[in-house]
Amino acid sequence: MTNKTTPYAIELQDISKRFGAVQANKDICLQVPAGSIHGIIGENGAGKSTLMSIIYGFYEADTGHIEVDGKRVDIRSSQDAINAGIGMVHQHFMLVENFSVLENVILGAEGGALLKGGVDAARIELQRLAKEYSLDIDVDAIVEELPVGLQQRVEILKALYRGARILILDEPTGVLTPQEADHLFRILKALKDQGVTVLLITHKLREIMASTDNVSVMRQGQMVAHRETAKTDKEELAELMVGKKVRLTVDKGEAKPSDVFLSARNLSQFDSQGVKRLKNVSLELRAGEILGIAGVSGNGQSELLNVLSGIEPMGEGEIHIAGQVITANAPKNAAQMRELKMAHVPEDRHKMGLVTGFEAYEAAVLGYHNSDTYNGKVLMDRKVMVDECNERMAAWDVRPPNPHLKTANFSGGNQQKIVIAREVEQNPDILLIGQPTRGVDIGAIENIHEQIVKLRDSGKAVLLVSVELDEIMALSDRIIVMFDGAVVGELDAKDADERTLGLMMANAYSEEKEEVPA
Amino acid sequence: AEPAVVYDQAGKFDKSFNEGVYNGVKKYTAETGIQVREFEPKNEAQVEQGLRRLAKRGYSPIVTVGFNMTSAVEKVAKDFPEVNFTIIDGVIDLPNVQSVVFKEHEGSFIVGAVAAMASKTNAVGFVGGMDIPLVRKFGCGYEQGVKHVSSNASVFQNMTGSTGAAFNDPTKGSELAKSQFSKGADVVFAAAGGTGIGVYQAAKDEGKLAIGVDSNQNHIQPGTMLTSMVKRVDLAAYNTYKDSVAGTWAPGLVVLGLAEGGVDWALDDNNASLITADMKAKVQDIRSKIVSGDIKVHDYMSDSTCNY
Amino acid sequence: MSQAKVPAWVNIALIPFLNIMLAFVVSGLIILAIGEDPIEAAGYLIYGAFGYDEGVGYTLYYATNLIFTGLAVSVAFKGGLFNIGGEGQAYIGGLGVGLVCLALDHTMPFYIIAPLAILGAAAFGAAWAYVPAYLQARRGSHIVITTIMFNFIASSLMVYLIVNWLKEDGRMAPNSRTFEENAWMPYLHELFSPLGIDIGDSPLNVAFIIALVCCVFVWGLIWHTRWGYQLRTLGTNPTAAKYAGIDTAKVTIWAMLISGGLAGFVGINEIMGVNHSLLLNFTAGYGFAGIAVALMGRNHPIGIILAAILFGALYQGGSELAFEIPTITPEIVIVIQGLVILFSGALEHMFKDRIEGFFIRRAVA
Amino acid sequence: MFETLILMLDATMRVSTPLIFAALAGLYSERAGIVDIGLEGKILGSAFAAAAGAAVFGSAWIGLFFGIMASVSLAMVHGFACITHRGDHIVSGVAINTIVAGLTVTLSMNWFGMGGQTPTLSGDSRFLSVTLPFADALANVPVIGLIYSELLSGHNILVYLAFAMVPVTYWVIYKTRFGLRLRAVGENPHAVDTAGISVAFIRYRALIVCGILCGLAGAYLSTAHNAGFLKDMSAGKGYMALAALIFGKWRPVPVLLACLLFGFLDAVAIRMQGVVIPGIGEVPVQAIEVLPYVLTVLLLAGFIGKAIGPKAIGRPYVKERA
Ligand SMILES: Nc1ncnc2c1ncn2[C@@H]1O[C@H](COP(=O)(O)OP(=O)(O)OP(=O)(O)O)[C@@H](O)[C@H]1O
Ligand SMILES: Nc1ncnc2c1ncn2[C@@H]1O[C@H](COP(=O)(O)OP(=O)(O)OP(=O)(O)O)[C@@H](O)[C@H]1O
Ligand SMILES: [Mg+2]
Ligand SMILES: [Mg+2]
Repeated sequence: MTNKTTPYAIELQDISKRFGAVQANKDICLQVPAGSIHGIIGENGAGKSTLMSIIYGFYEADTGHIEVDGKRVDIRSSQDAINAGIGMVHQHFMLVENFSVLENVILGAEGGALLKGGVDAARIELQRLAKEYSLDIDVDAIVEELPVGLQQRVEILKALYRGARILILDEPTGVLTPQEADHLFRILKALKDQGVTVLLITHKLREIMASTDNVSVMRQGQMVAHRETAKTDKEELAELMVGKKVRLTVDKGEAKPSDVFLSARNLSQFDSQGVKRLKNVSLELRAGEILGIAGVSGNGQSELLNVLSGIEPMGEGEIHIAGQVITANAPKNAAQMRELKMAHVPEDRHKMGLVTGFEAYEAAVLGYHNSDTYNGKVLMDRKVMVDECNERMAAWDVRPPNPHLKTANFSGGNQQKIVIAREVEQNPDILLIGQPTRGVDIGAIENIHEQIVKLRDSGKAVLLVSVELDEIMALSDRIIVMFDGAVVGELDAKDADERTLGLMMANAYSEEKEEVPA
Repeated sequence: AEPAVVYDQAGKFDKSFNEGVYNGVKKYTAETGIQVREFEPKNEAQVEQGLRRLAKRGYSPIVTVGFNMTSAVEKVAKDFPEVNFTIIDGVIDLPNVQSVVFKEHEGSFIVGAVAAMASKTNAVGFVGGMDIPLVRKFGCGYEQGVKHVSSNASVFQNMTGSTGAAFNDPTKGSELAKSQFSKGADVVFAAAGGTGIGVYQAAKDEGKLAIGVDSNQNHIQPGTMLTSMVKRVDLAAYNTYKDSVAGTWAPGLVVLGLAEGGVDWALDDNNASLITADMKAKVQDIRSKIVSGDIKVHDYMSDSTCNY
Repeated sequence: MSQAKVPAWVNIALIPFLNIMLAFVVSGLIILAIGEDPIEAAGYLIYGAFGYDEGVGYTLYYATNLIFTGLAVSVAFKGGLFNIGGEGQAYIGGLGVGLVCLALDHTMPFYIIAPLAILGAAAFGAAWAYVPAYLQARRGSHIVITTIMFNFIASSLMVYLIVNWLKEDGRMAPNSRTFEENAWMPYLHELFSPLGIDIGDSPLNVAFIIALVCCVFVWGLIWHTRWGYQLRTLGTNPTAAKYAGIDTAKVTIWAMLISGGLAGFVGINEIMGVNHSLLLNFTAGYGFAGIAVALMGRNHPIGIILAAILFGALYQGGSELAFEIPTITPEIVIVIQGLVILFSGALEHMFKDRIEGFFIRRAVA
Repeated sequence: MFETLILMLDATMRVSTPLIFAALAGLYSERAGIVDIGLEGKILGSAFAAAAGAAVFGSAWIGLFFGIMASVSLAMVHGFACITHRGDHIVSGVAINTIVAGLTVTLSMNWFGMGGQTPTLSGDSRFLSVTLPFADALANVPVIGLIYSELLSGHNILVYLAFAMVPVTYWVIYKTRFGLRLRAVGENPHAVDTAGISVAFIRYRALIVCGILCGLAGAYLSTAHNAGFLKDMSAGKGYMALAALIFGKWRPVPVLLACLLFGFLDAVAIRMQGVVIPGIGEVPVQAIEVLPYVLTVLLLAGFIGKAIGPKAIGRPYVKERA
């Protein structure tokens, strides 16, 4: 650390940051050599995002300072960071959804009072960047109509367009397919070769091992360790993060599938514009099995979950469940589906699964609020709700175990536990579960996976939607792959590997199969 | 006891009859040096509250302005029999209340006649403020006056609106006037408080004639104000104070029409050039016929219709 | 989490107090500018609002209207609906009260008229909210516009009905006839005087009690029933509401019906309680003031009661002030009301952040 | 019939003008994420300041300047509350409307002593109508002549300015850097912030533009359409403008159409009064008066569908994750 032959691309000294009573960062020091990929890991709430936001000038540090290329820089706003050559891809994208890609890219770097000149210049520059880093994109597309993977590409292009030499990525792969993630890492590699320094935050140790040069570990606001990636392994990193040993695999016995609990025939669904989003999907879900739905996000999985759970009306087809037939003319809403003992953990806990303004005990009955358990003759029985919430928080190790804390104030992982506990504890016959571990740290993932398997082993049916292939492969007994709203393949989990699934998800499997033998 | 006045919710500067009362109050104070206690309530509850407070503190006589106060004055007057009240535009039968009402239909008849004489197109207009019986009474009298002079004349009648704001919407007043002009009217009578300002302005802008209301408004747009229908509410207030001092104030109903000088048309330097001697003579003739009873002017409020 | 470190009295008492003080300081400057003594003015204002029993009565009488409209705004707001139509709903609610009283006062005793009138107020107010509610729920029409439009429509409708149908013949003012006394809401001072308690002669009547009952009702409804749970879910996260299987259209419509019904109760206070006849414009802007009351009261019944009393005090104290110092016109009192809304409503965070920061730092240190 | 229509459209132009200014003002504010129910107050404040300025200095232009200054100052108060101090936009707007309603009357009583009115304006202290070239010459040409000389010619400069502001606004919003940032800040202020642009600064600038346009609306009322200030003379135009803004889905051209529709309905209502419909008799004034409102509701229910505003509207910007 002392022999400074080449200056570090970025060096942090004694950065501290406090939010109200929470010490988010404490005396953080970090050195990142130029042209390297540096990983940062840590549990939910460890302070990673905060630290990156400080580097990017989004928050101002309380103490400490930052050096870029050996020179001390005063970063008070994102503009200062951009001027210092720092770019950031945020955990939650910072895009204007109803703008075109081009408009998003030039925002803040328009190059003149009128848009015309800047737009034309950007078009040319984006073409160059696209070629150089294989970041192809339709620059005139509206961002909200793009799949997440491409939205992220826009974020990267934004940073590069501003000439970033230091690129920060906060949990970039949370929403990507393995192929997309691989593509991302190839891009990062190319950037690295051009001398760009990359700071990468991720919960996935596999990615750290595969692509970084160095890794730093944060715990409870502090930097607890720095390692050269080549000289460490997943187990050590996991232990450093959580502070105790963790298992990284799922223990799971043979499935014993029996009765068909749910069967869907030719399900179709149309969006408000009348576009067919779900195309003649048929599937069967049996007791005692976990059926995994794999697919790049945006290929109809969300619509499938919404239609099955009764949130969106179906367009065509029928669902058979618990001896009942549900069709477009005889629909059931989400509450009625729950009565048929179907539980649903939605993909997006903030948008759907929770009401962030509610206290935990209230959020813990969402969807079951009409149940007799929680209601007296007229009034809701608060005591029952709080008591039950207390029990569940203990059972599921929700931290802090405070039923009266606002849902918003739990970390993502703990919010997820509240949602899953709510659904699983209803003892459903069928569990629909979407992205169960999105943005959840390693410790919590282990617990969630165990619970899902436990449910299966007790003879229930689980439909799992996830964009994490690792997760699909680790949990599922049978896997269905979706592409463009339709089912493009089904296979036994034993026959699945990452490559096959990845190709099927890109609907390129059959083509390649034909090529390979030739 | 000291005198007082309670205006209605439009406030003492309403460009209309509250302001008229205010002018009477001013005149009295200027002449006698006696201050008159003023109160402007802002809602229904404050009317009664203010009256009570004044009565409790021994103010007398208390002039109250507008029919909206009738029920409040009635209650308070009952509770304070030693205090004298005068209500303008309202009628209360109590031994300590004087009720002053005006024959607005007579004054409106006169200006209607003037309008008909001045009109070259044989079409005239009327813009009322809020659509209430009192305003319809103006319109009805006006129409009769017009028809008296020219039985085949067209009279366009418009009300500005249905809420209190209709007395305070010059923009709409101006548009209503313009629409009447475009239909052929060339004289417009506004009985619409502040809304009238817009009517007079529109007349001025289009080179047409307008007739003012309540006080003499000829000065507002000299040259295009044909005349004004004056309603001497100032006199009612002034007389109450004067008579009170002189000991001649008496309860009961006081009806002020043309004969009593309570309503009239206004003739001054501002409109002298618009009124020919011939017109003046004709108007005076009509005037005396009304006073003598030869011409009967129908009062809209007597039967809520304008059939004459 | 950070909130926990700040003593409760800071948020509940200190900060609102500072905000109101600031509003009064600015008002004082305006009063100084027109050449009057602000201290004397403040004296009249406070004395007028709280200094003697009759003044308190008036303050609470105004507060009664504001509690109704404040609750109305807040119930809709809890469901994510912005009901600007309180004014019109109150107006039509008054029509309901008036019709019941006019129809029954000759034949029925008070204890039959009163509940029917209350029902009438609620039903008419709710009915007036129904169309905007339906259009919002089923057709997606923007409720802000439709409720504004319905205010205008209500006012025209009332004028039409009163002037053409309900006006008492031979009466100059566009009022209905005065109800018989058995259709009057009893004044509180009349109820108290047999008990030997003199609370001053003011328009304060039983409607105030009804308002307090409504507060309890709304509190229970929103925070303790499953319907309230659904409403709050819809208001904070409509997608979650769909996920939970809540019939959002139905909840929306009911929220507006309840909101309109509450606003309609203004008619009880004004028509049955004070004016004893049906007349024009008795709503006098209470529907709009209710928006400020609800927001300043944080959409919580307790907050709404406090905010309503604050505004009631400004109405009553302001009238006293304008009465005692004639150069201070009612318009200046309106300015003062505006300043209070500005400083304790819109600028509530001005001191808040700094003061909270101070206490948090102290707590952490 | 044709002539009546032309005259009605002529009135439509006059009546719509303040609505157009105010609705466009709201468009700048709301596209930047600031709800503005204070349009009403700004119009009223400007109407007073413009009339007062014009009366004192004898020039409509000086009046206009004062009107704009007053309105911009009010917009800045709104900004101070909503942007700097993250206050509730609606409460701030209500506060501003209330303060202005009282203050204009108070000040005009203190300054002019005419009971809340300013002196009547005439000559140079008012914006008078301008006759377009050849208007008189063309007046007798059938159809075209009437359209040109009655409908297009003979308005005051502010009317033309209002209509010109629509394409200008379109251009500013969609074709300039300022417009891009303004739209972005109303949709996702975080995106703007992380792009290194100050959210507050953009919003303040949007409010300044909003203030200027409301200033024009107010000055039009008191120094062009009318000749002087009268208390409460804005008479709900701010609310109607807001309705037009939502009706027009926050886009310049549809907003213009909404304003014209409201203006036209108003003009129709004015001309329909007292009309006797066979079989029904004379239509009550009130029925005609409510026509614009009822039609608005019907149109909203039938044709316009859901109006979805800028995503970040009304929410104070704080640096937190969404
Ligand atoms: N805007 C904020 N306001 C208040 N406190 C905050 C804010 N952002 C973060 N914190 C606090 O800072 C701590 C660190 O949060 P941060 O988001 O940096 O964690 P993280 O390591 O990125 O977690 P994750 O892995 O879940 O993304 C949190 O526990 C939280 O208490
Ligand atoms: N605005 C805030 N105020 C206070 N604490 C916050 C705030 N935002 C986040 N936190 C805290 O930050 C911690 C981490 O939250 P964060 O949202 O980063 O979780 P997460 O695991 O990243 O979830 P997700 O990926 O879904 O955002 C939590 O403990 C939460 O309480
Ligand atoms: Mg994070
Ligand atoms: Mg996270």
